[in-house]
Amino acid sequence: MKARIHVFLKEGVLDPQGKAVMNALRTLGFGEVQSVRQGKFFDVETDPLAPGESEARLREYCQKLLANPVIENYRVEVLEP
Amino acid sequence: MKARIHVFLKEGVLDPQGKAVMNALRTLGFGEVQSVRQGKFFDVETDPLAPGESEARLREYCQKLLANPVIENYRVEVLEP
Amino acid sequence: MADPKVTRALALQHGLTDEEWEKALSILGRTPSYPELGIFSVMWSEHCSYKSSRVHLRRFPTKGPRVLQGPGENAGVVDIGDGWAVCFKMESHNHPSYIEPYQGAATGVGGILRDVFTMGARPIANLNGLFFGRPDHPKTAHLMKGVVAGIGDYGNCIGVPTVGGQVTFNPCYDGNILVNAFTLGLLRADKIFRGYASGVGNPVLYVGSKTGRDGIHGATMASAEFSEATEEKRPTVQVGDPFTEKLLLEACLELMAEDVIVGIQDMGAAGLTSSSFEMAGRAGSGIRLDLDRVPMRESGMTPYEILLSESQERMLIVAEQGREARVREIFHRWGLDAVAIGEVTDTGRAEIFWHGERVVDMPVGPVSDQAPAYERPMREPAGLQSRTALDVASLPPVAPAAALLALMGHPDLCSRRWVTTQYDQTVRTNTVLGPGADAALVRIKGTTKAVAMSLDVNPRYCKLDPFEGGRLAVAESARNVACVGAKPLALTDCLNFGNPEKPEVMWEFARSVDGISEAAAAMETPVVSGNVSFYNETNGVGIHPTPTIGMVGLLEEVDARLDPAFKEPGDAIVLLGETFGHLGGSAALWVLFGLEAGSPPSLDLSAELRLIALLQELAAHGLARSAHDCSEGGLLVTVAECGLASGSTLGADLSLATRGLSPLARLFGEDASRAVVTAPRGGEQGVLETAARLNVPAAVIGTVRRERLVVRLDGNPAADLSMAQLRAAWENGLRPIVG
Amino acid sequence: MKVAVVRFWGSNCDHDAIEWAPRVLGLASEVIWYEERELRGADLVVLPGGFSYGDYLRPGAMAARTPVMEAVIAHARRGGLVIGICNGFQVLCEVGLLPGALLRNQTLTFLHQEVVLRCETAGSPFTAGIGKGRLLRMPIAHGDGNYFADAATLSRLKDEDRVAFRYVDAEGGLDPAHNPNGSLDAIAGILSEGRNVLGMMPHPERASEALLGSSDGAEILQSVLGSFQRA
Ligand SMILES: Nc1ncnc2c1ncn2[C@@H]1O[C@H](COP(=O)(O)OP(=O)(O)O)[C@@H](O)[C@H]1O
Ligand SMILES: [Mg+2]
Repeated sequence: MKARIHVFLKEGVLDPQGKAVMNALRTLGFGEVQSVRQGKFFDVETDPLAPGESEARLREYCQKLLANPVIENYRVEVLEP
Repeated sequence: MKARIHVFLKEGVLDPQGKAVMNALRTLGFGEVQSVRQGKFFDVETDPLAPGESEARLREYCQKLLANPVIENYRVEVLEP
Repeated sequence: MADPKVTRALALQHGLTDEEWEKALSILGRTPSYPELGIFSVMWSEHCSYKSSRVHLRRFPTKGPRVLQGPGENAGVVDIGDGWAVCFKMESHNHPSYIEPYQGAATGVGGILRDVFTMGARPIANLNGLFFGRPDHPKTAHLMKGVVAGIGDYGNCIGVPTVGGQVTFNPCYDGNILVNAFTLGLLRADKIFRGYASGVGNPVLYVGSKTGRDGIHGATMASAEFSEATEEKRPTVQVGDPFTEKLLLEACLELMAEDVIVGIQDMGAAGLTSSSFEMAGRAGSGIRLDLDRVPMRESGMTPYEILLSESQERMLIVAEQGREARVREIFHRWGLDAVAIGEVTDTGRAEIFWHGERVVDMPVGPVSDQAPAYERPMREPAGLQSRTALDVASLPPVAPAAALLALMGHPDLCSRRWVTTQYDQTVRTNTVLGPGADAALVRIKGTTKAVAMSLDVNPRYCKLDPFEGGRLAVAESARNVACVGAKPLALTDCLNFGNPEKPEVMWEFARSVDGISEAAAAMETPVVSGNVSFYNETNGVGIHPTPTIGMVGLLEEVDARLDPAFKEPGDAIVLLGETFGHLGGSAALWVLFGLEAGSPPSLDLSAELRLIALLQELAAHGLARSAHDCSEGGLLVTVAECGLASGSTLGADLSLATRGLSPLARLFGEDASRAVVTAPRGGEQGVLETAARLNVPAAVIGTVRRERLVVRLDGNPAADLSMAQLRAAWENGLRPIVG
Repeated sequence: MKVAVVRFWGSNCDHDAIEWAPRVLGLASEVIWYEERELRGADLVVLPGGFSYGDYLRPGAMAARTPVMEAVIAHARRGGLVIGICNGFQVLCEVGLLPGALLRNQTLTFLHQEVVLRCETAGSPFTAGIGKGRLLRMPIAHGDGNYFADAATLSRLKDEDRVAFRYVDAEGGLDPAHNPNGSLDAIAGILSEGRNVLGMMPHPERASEALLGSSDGAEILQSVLGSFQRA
């Protein structure tokens, strides 16, 4: 299976990196930029999983390791079964 | 405009973080994981741009700031015009 | 994909000259295979073979009673007594850092750390010399931010404190920044490991990260000028993995505690090729490798690519026969690959196989130690004479206070805090003096000793007179070490120059080597390791000669140390050494008038030696409370720095006689062999008497006071500044660059 | 009192932490490898600073999921003493022994500098011997020390007197200019609900010797020993 997992800061958690990127873009002359939030993503390849099991497994990766529930949310997406 | 930009390491460029995440997942019992590559994404909101201009502008953000052309590639995606 | 056919044209594309191609043909007695051509091209590159510099480097003094290992190994080793030794080296990562500042600088630190722990030493201190273009060059900010973060992140992650260095800006580095990384490690004097592939039948093990296509031809890239065309040919940039390096460090040191290793060397520039050829070459043996056993990160790699890859965090080990299992056990405990990929032979040849097929069969000796060596033509640069002519009398007068503020706030002289706060300075709990002192001081646990380190070079001096510039760099670094009370022991160097095929560059190089040699011999500080970086040149414009010196000294009693900070109001300020008011090549000329002109101060080596002895004696006998060397910026800058170093707001009341010198020359002249020390009120007699006994000129020039820096010249007020004002200028000096 | 220091892959302040108890208290430290499931009778467990697993993914994330941490959690649940320094603090937040998280420094850079800490409570074994209001000098050295917790958690920490240390100026006053990393409420260290687990970003083990500039950090260990002996 091929999948992509997005991990991003929860609403309300300060994102200093995103803010710095926004400021830098504006300084570079891109005055139209109103907000930037930065996150991580993971492209994962696995051995074939039982049909219908993939999403649950990806969510397990997030709960057990990839995301810190205190500050982060995640979204999983199966790209190829 | 709302957009999402993915920035990721070029093929063949070492991804120490992805490698460490893969090893950690396998140690946690997810033996099916074969590879992990880690990347960054940016959720960007801007003032409205001239129609048809958005993608070019997003690419400019990448070239001027968000991506390091020596080791990274990027992909831009307009979510809402 | 089939290998391309090897022809003369392909060899030339690989950077070989016609002569070198002929030599390769005659060594083999046939046309090389494609992997063999790759091997010739990297082994005979400037970077690996030192073909332009070898004949000159022989002039360095390299021996001394404390030298346990001189040049020729991965790093030099010096005895510090009680069974301990220190191992150190400096290396450049200039070209990669210009292309990708963060990764380039990071992998530079990774490489020098491996050079040191491959000798069996635990790295305990890093220093770095950074040379950027003019502060307002459009690329400077980006390069500086990337380089500093890269150096910091790598050293911080590994857990080696970064305790000192140098940052210099000059337009000559606009297109070629320099990143020189120094590491010092600690080891037992009787447990030095070397890069020897000896003992027929002993297994050759590959340990560390897997091999990818990283940095193929990195060594050849470091051996050519930049131009628009090379920007296209950029090789895959190496990405550093400090976490893996930390595991590699721990695994190697654990293994070295047992009798398992015969020889070990890191895979640095030219990767597996140079490590295997050099190890076999040193031992006079042969080596057999099966490339298909090399752990690979990418699929479809060819023998050529595997041999030339510069993937980071890898080492080659020759183990005692029958002990492979132990090596694997220890490396697996640290999560690392350890794979036997070959063995030591008695053939004197490198025989390399790919799935059973022999793809390389070359004699080791002729390729490794009989690489070409050139006596390149040399010529003094035209126009040097006119540059060194300087009419000081024609300079407009300056107001000392304004001049001092301009100097303290200039990027070359201002606070390095923005840089150094990004470096972990105290991990390992040994740092007695970190950045900000004349020399860094790192204690040796279990003893009363500490090791002092300073990194110095003044490129302006070297441009104007490479011989004197080389001597002055050695003298300043030794003086810096003495300022904390330590005895200079030995040095390492990183010789950064332009294109050696230009006779003018070669002349500068040879003169620098002569200057360094003469001073190092006089100071009895042999050169134990070093590095040459040529081709620091873009579109035909080369850098100033920049021979960075890393001096290492020993302080037997760490409690006797001195630091630059003023301590108490009322303390006497004593200037040691003689003032001539020399302005050639000075920071004052550059900062105030934009001039890089005149000749650098001339150095009297015997006066320098006396000053260095005096500083050590003042420290040992507790006669001085602070000491700071008087170098870039001259006397007034030195005094201001002592006040700023105090953290509080101590300044000084200075009373000086001009004795025929202009205020500019008196206050900002840069004479060699001077230092400013303080003594408690009434204690100045002890300093003056000791100085007289050691034949060093010394004079009380004022007292420490609170809050202001007040200068009188011949009894007249000449400057009166608040320390707060000086601090503001000094602390904000890098702000225009880094924000 | 038996002291143990956990060593993860990539820990780099492990040696400093291992030498801490011998230097300050004359007590040996046991070293526990990340794969072990037993703490070998330790009374005080120290999770050292320094880039376990390279700080890849998130600082402390991978160390938090190693076998030894199950033992540390069990030890803490039994009331056993735990100090997490720097990366150790990050690990304690990742496993949930302490609330909140440590985000990237506000400067977005690694920061090494000396800081002044104000001890905010005497109500813990780690601070009883120091006393509320005392000022301590020691270095910080981290890229991710920006303490964050949601509003409810923060007010609980305050209500329950669980803030152990705050960043202050030289006189002991709160001042944003002396909050180096942007931590919420200038928090430098916090206590668990049971007050037996301390996490702090600054490095007391690097400030336990006059030769290195400060010995204030030694007081934390001395306090622990005092409390232990009283108990
Ligand atoms: N890149 C750097 N990394 C760490 N420390 C540095 C760096 N650059 C300068 N420093 C430190 O800042 C102080 C001032 O540097 P410098 O002016 O070159 O000293 P000096 O003139 O005495 O040789 C020294 O203590 C030096 O070690
Ligand atoms: Mg210097």
